[in-house]
Order: sequence, then structure tokens, then C-alpha cells
Amino acid sequence: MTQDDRHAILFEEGHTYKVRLDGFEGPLDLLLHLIRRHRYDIYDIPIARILEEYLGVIELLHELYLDVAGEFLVMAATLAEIKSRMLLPSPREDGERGAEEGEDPRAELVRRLVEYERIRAAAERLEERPRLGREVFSRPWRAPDLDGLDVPEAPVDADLFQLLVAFKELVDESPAEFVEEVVRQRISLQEAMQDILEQFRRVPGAGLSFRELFPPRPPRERLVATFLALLELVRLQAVRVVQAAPFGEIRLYAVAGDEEDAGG
Amino acid sequence: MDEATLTRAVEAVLFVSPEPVPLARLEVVFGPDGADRAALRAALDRLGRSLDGRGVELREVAGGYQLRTRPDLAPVLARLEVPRPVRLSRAALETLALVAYRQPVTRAEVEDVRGVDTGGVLKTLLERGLVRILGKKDVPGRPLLYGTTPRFLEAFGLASLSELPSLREIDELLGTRGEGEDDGG
Amino acid sequence: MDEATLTRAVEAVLFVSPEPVPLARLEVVFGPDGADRAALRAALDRLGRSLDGRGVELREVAGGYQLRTRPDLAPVLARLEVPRPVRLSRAALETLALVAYRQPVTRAEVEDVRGVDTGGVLKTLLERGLVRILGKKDVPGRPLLYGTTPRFLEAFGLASLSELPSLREIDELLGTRGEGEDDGG
Repeated sequence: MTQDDRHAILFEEGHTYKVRLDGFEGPLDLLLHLIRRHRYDIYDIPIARILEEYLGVIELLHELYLDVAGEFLVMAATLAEIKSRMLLPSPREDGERGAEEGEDPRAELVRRLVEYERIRAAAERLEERPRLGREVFSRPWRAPDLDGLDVPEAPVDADLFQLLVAFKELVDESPAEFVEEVVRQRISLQEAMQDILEQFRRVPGAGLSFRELFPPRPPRERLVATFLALLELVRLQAVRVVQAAPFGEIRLYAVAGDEEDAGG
Repeated sequence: MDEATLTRAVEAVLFVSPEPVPLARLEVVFGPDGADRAALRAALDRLGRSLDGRGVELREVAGGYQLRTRPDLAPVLARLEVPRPVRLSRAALETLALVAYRQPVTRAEVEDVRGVDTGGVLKTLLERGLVRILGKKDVPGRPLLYGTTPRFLEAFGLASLSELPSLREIDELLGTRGEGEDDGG
Repeated sequence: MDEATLTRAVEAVLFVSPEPVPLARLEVVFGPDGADRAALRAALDRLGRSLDGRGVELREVAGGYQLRTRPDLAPVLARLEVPRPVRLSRAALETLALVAYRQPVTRAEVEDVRGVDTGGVLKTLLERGLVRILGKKDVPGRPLLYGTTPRFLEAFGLASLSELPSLREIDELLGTRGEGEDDGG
């Protein structure tokens, strides 16, 4: 494919251009195309020439009154910056070719190009595989003679994403007050339990007074969560409650070894 | 299309069809291959014989052809009834999400947001071990407080509740319109 | 249960199962018949061979076994009005490949390699159940981590992630054709 052919494609595709350059998945894709077409060594890219080519494509699009997506412009700036850094005198007089690898201003770009090219090839290999529902078919429905009871112990076919979608729609339909409450609601029972156990760990053997468990003037949610967490820990026998005298101070002691169970 | 390929293709078509496939339908599907009614009957015949001694047989039912498991294997298939993954209904997912984000939460609070009765759904979630009773709320009537269980975390692949994405993250994730697909044939 | 019956019964079980059936599941189902792992493997082997030259084949996908139509019959099956999955765009395939090879991976990491915004594409892949949220990365900001799902393996006919060509193999592939690169689109 010659350069003119490719530009012709850009012209044609340009008419439907919206967000990105049609035919190219992004600036790295376009850059790789230019490098490969000229058979440049990807580890020794002639930056000046590539920049010129790259800008040529961008300008072409401008001439067509097309918006060029920001990421393409960022890449143009990156290339220009690399070019200028390469023009600076090298710390070593014996020139660019002998410069140490770490000093090559192109190194980061090369790394990204190599990685992107790999992934692009991996994507092509994926695409070539026979796809279920496209080339090959299974029997994705449940055979009617198997319809039976839903056993409660059955594993749950769960997907966090579905849960999030359900929640998001609830939030969207709900009054602002509810949303604020959800945002505030950061402390979970599990976390509260962990917090309590953490407090015990800081005073091994000594135990804590009931009041010490609560931060000064805690928000209501925090108070409730901490209290419920304590109840849960007592129920799990991870924490022992001792009141030496009626109306005396309530003291709490961690029961050794049970922390893992309680942690959930 | 040669005889062997036609037989294989007929098998594949019956395999992927949930309902019995009438001969007329096969004629339509295999029309482009030049297979007429007689050729199809012959192919069905070959297919039926080739399934001798297999776990699946070709049956003519309800005016069409269908692949079915053999009746003598029913006792084995009956054992497939043992626990299989259960999908959660929309109502269950909503309720679960609410409990997860707002725990400890009462049934009334859940219903306040969802706007519908939630008793049945909560019961199901309790039975499935995804939700548990944490205690009673210290307000008049002492309603039960609900929260999620370790099993909930396990089912959704979360190390802890703090891994639940925040509202902001959910918005970020779901706010953008999908652009990763073309309209496929 | 004799060998022939076990083979037939395994075929019937796979035939009625909507998803790939793991060997462990077969062990549970055939436990009462005294069929152990070795016997089941042998039965699967016999079943696979007996399907040679048929319209349906036995494949190991997503950690289980599944009966599927053969790829060469795709043109015929395309004529059926089966609901077909939406095509994956190049952006979606690239993102999917990245997630598959680099999981657990954050959105920022994906975007670093692709050089473009990927939010919409990720959302599409989540919606289609090919990608899932694995948790949060333990770095400042706690970004979400993404990985592939069993459905991804099933969709692409992979027994496990290790069946994907290694990146080294990909590099070799690129090495041999680096010169005549053209944009397949």
C-alpha cells in the first residue's frame, strides 16, 4: 500500500469521522502504521521524519475541516518534544548512536509502541478464533426437563457489575437525600469489627473500657456500626464482656485466636 | 453440498434449535445448498442411524425433528438437579445493593427507597446466605437490621466491603455510553 | 455402569447443560455410579473420538467440557435466526486482549497502552460479561481492577487463559511479518 492509497482511505473515511481518525484506534496505531510502512527500525525511529509524516496526516484532516481528537494532538506534541530533546547536544561527544539507552529520549515512546503492537496482534489472534454464537454454537438454554427447585444452598451466579447497575439505577431514581446518605455511609460492619480488633491488638492483654471503643462524638453511623460490630464479636465469642460490679465499668477483652473467624 | 456434509449440517441445525424443526424449515435453511425434501429425508435417516448406541437420539415430535437424550439415561440426568448456580432477580440485586451500601439497614428503609414490598426478596436473600440479621434498631418497634454476609463478599468476588466501588466510581463506570460495539449482523 | 453406558450418559449430561461442565461436576453427578476421575476422563476421550466427522464436537472450554457445532458449518448456521452476539469492534478486542494478558489491570493501565480513552469500551465489555471487576488496586486512589470472566473463555473457545498464545509467541509472529505490516482492520 502506498502513501497515497492510505491517504485516499483517510479521505473517504473522513466523511464519517467523529471521535477519532477512522481506521486508526489511536495515535499509537497511526504511528505504528507510519513506522511499519517505511520499514523504520522501531528501536531507532527517525523522529524528525516521522513527526513530519504524522503532522501531514493531521494537517490533511484539518484541511478537510475535521476535528482531530485530542489524543492525536498530544502525540504530535510528544513527538515534537522528543525531536527537540534529540537536537540538544548529547552529554557524550561521540554522538547519539553511542548514547546510553537510558538517555534516549525515544525510549518511553518505543516501549509504548512495542507494547501496543503486541496487544494489537494479540487482539487479532483473538478475533481469528471461532467465536461462540458467531461460528460455533452450543445449546445455551436450560433443558426443560431440568427445571426444578432452586436449592437455597445453590451457589449464586453473581456478577458485581450487575449489582452496580441495579444500584446505580436506584440511586438515579432516588431523592438527593438518599444519595447523600449513601455517600456518607462509608463504614461497614466488617470494617467496624476489624477496627475494634485492631484496637485490642494495640493493647495486648489489657482490654478496653466500653467507652474507649468509641471515638469522641462519633457520627451516628459510626456509633451504630461500632456497637453492632461489638455485638457481633461477642456473639462470635471473639470478645468477652466483663462488668466487675453492678453499674460498674464495662470492660472488654479480646479472646485469643478467634480473630480470623470474626474478621469475615 | 455432499451427503456427509449435509448430514453433519442437519445435525448441527437440530443441535442448536431449542424447538423441534419441521421438515419445511429445513428445506428453507438448506435451499441455498440445493438440498430438496428427498435429500433432507435421506440425511435425517442417516443421522438417526448414526446416533444408534449414543446418548442422544433423533426423534420426530410435534411435527418436527429434535435431538433428545435417551430415556434410559433419565436417572443420571435427574441428578443434575443438585445445586446449580442461581441467578439473582432484578429485585434481589437491587435489594442486595441497598443492603450492601447502607448496612445496617431496616426493611422499612429498603422499601422506602425501592418503593415496593421487599419482605419476600429479603427472605430469599437471607435463605441464600447473602444477607443476615445484624440486630435490632434502637427505635420504637425495634425493627430488624440487615447487613451482608461473608458469603456475599465471596459470591461477588470482593475481598472486603471496602472494595465495593463508591458512588463516584459507579458513575464514572456507568456514566459513559458504550462505544465498544458496532451493530453486528 | 459399563464403559459404553458411561460414555452415552456423559454425552447426555453435556447435551442438556447450557454451560461448560467441569470435570469436578461430572464427578459429583457420576459419583453414585462409581465413576472416578480417570473413568470420566476415559469416557470423555471416547466421546470426543466418537464425534469425529460429526456436526458436533467435544471441546474443553472455560475449565469444563462442552458440545459445540463445528466451525466449518458456520455458513449454514448463520442462516438460522439465532440471536447473535453483537460484533466486537477493534477497540473492544484490543481492550479485551489487554485485560486478558495483563489482568488484574486498571483502566489507567489499559489506556496507557492503547493511548486512547477506554471507559466506554470497558463498560461494554462489562455489560457483555466478558470482563469483570476483580477488586481495587492497593495504591493511592484505589482504582478498580479488571479481569476476564469464564464467559470470555467460553466465547473464545479457550480451556483456560494459558491457552492464549504467549506474548513471546506474539512477538515471534510480529518478528516474521514486521516488514509487510498492513492494517487488517
